[in-house]
Amino acid sequence: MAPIGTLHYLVVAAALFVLGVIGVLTRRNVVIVLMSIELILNAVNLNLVAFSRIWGLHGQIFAIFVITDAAAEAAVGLGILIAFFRNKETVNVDEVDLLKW
Amino acid sequence: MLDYITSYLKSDTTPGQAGNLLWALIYILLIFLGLSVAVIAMNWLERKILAHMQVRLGPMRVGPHGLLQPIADALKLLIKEDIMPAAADPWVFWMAPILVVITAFTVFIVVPFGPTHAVTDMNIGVLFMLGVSSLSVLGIVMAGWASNSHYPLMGALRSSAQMVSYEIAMGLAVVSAVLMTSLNQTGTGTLSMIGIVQAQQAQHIWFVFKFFPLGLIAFGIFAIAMVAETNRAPFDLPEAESELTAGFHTEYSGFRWSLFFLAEYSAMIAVSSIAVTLWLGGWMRPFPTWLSGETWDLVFSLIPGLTFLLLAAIAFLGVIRMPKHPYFRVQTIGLAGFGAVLGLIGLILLLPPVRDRIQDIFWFSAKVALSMYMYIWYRGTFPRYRFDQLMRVGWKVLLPLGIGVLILTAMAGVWL
Amino acid sequence: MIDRTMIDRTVTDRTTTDQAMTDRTSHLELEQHDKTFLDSNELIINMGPQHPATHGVLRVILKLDGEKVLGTECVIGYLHRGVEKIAEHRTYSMFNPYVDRMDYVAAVSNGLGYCEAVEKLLNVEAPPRARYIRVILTELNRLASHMLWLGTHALDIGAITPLFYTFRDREEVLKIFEKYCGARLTTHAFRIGGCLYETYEGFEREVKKFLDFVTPKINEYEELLTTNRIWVERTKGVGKISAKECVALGVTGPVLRASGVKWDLRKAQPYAAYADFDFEIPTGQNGDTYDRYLVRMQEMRQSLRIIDQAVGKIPEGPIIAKVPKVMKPAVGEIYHSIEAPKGELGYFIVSDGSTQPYRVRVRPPSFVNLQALDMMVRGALVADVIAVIGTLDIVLGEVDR
Amino acid sequence: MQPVATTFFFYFLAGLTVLSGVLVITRKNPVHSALALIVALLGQAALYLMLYAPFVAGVQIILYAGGIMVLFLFVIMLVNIERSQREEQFNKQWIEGIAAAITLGALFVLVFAKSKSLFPDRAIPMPEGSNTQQVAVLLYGNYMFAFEIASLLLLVAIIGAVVMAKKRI
Repeated sequence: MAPIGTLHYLVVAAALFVLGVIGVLTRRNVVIVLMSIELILNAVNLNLVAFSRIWGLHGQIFAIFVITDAAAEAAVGLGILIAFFRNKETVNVDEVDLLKW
Repeated sequence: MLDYITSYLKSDTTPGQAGNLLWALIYILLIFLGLSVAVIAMNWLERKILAHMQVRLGPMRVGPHGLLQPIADALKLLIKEDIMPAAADPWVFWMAPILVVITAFTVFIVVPFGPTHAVTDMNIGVLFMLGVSSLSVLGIVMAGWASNSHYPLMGALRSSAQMVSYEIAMGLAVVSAVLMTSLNQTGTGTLSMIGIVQAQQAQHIWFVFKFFPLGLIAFGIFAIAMVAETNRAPFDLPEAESELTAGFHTEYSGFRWSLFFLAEYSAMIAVSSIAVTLWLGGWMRPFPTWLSGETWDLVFSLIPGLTFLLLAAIAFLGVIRMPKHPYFRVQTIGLAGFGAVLGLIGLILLLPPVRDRIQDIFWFSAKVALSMYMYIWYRGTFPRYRFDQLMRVGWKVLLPLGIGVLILTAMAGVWL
Repeated sequence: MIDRTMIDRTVTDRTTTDQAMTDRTSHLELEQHDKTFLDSNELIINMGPQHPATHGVLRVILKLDGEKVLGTECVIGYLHRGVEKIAEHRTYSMFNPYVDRMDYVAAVSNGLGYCEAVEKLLNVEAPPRARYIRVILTELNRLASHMLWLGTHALDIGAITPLFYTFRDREEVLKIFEKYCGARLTTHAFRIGGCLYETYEGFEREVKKFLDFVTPKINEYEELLTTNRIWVERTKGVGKISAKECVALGVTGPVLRASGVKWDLRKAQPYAAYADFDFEIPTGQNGDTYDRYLVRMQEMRQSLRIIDQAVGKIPEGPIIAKVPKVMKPAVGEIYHSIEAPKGELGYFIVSDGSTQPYRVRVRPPSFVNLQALDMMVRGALVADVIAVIGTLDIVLGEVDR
Repeated sequence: MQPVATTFFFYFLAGLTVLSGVLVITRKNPVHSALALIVALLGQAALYLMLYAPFVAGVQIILYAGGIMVLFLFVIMLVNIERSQREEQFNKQWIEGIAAAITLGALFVLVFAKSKSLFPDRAIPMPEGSNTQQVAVLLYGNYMFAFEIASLLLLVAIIGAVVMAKKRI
């Protein structure tokens, strides 16, 4: 087997990214859609860290910022989810069809 | 092959850093065994100490002074029927205790029992310990949810909120200790557990006393937060017996329940080891600079052996006070044997070659044991907090205090 | 024969609650339980009948919003033995042991109330010596009951140690009971007309010794709890009930006194020999759990004071009055109540002239006090429910009878 | 430190991560999805360790697995999952979704195949022992401004979450 290089990690990241996109596009449950977004963010992170093996530490710094961003996104996203669930008693994205209720 | 085994003995790093898998495995095995024995001993000690605080005797029937009680309990739990609620989620129900145990044991990879007595030394040691121990909340949440029952669910919700809240205060206290590792503008700090103790060694001070009273306050914050993090009294709301029957492990029984028990005690030992490493000088003996010199070194190196001899003496005192009735003969012999084993260990620890090697481990364990005694003491003394009060303590007292201490420590580090 | 409607009316008159209370104590709407946590009327939890903190077999249905209590409903009767019905088929003296089984932690008080009620019905009076012995034993029993309350209440709030301290000291009371009448818990200490047993040799000395023993112990409990920060935080402002609400609900005993009403039947309508003794009625102001705790601690001290006064001057004389072997009270009814450790314990006995009572109705303090639970815990947290159940000091044997 | 059995560990962890990713988007029960996601995140943390990025790995464990995922599980427990489980799990645009994903994947493969020169198989020496210190120097040096902005972002997120989730403010 070939020694493990950057390309290997990039392929894993690409696979995760594609899985995340499929999840976002096809699932109805908001919670799982949010989790798919986390998957996408993680794929990006893996890319960044893999590249930081070549170009220096800046990729890792960026990955840390992405994790921060993911935390913020999860908090707000889940807050919206709770507000949504309280009003409509559903967690399906395709029933979010009103801007105001 | 022989070279591979012996080569590590000459090196002065941890097996993980030396890349010696064999010795790393041996260390892991030793820690696992030691931890299991510690948990068993803790079980007995907690019941005995608590009992004596509460004017009763505690276990007295199984073995002399109930010494075999934990073993009997473990056997009972192992052969008990393993009940799973019909509506439970079997997979998650199964995984929860295993996850909790794994996280509780994994943290011990980086715990430094001595300058070289750790499985490995990580660059991110403290971060690793906090991170992995924070994973145990997942196990608790899983257990509460998978039981599909109201009381466990409430316990799980309480515990997730509680542990996430106290982790923040805990983290702030840890960061202020890590700041202390970089001294006088020149040195860079470290997150490595061994590095932190070495920094205390180099600065000739335990971090509790550094920048007095900043170190003490940070240690106090950590000492409170760690009790909350391990769900022990007075913060034992997730398993509050009088409110939620047993909280998240209400539906667990037998072997799986004993896994939770094991995890709780090893988590207690784990957070105590973090506290000892960060603030109480890790493996260093008391007063390394004040009472320095050959003589004091000798005196302090004799203490481990003498401690065991003292325990043996207590055991023999128990033998003498045992009723002289044929009914108690087996118990008397058992206690005498136990005392003899303790005495033998004490004598072995007094031998010069053993004495020097074992000292670090002894002082580390002694400090952890002190912290464990505090746990038991809290449990015997305090009533339980209510949930809103718990949150108030976490967010309105410990968090601002932690931020203040952190800022002041940073200032002190720069200017002092 | 007596008109039954008259009896029913009398009974219902005493238990009618204030009209203003009814809307606050309305029943839960238990139908909508498929909703989730996030909506306001949400989680329904059964606390009990098998629960470590409901003092036996009380079942409280809690309606929760997260941790907040929206309402409660007590389901009682798991320990119902039909004591009042049994009375209708026993003679007056045969029924005496049964009352011990109601409030089993204060059996002596129960017996005292019943014996005095029947004595009133028979128009006999217990001799002074018997009345002094009754006072001493009843006050000892009040101590034992309060100690048990303190231990379990502290245990509910999470302090496990006081339980063992109080049980250690309660044991001394039980030893005195055992020596006096052979039983520890359900003592059946008194008989109609006085006492059956003369005090044993050294009774007074042992009671004195007990007083010296227990006074520092009560200080010890107070040391452990009264200024304990967590204890104060857990109890202050929890389960508040005002004097007006207490009166409206018929709540009596330490709960009433803690909300500021100076009402103690020992003073208000002295029975036994209480008129001879000098003691105070401790009261609180806020009517919260902490005040109830303080009031009960003070009551323990006052009990010690009463015992101390009584034990020195037990008069000589007979211990039982002349009571016919076959008791046939005249047709009529009587209500007699005493201050039991938990509140007003009343016996309403209707006689139709035969050897057996026509009807016995007990007014158990725990049962009436339990009514206040829902009012006291609305809007509080789950942990407060536990604290309030503890502070009401209920005994399920008495609630369910 | 000499890496041990790198190839095996890489394939093991990569397989675990991708498999968990598949489970995340296919499970009916959101709790199972969340647990699978935790496994994926932990696998990724291990991959970071293999890439000599221990600090990122630690942050990944402590923040993602210990923080964000607990939040997810908390919310899943709060909302009624039993009913949503009985409903249709996938919406009707799964064909479009898969198509888009396949296109994206093909794009990635194309990029990787065409531009191998962009990522030469070299690795700058990165001493694991001082990774944290180097990250710290960069984070509080070059990226100071970004760091402060991130703190502002978190503040906004906290307020936003409270505003969204609280019944009455």
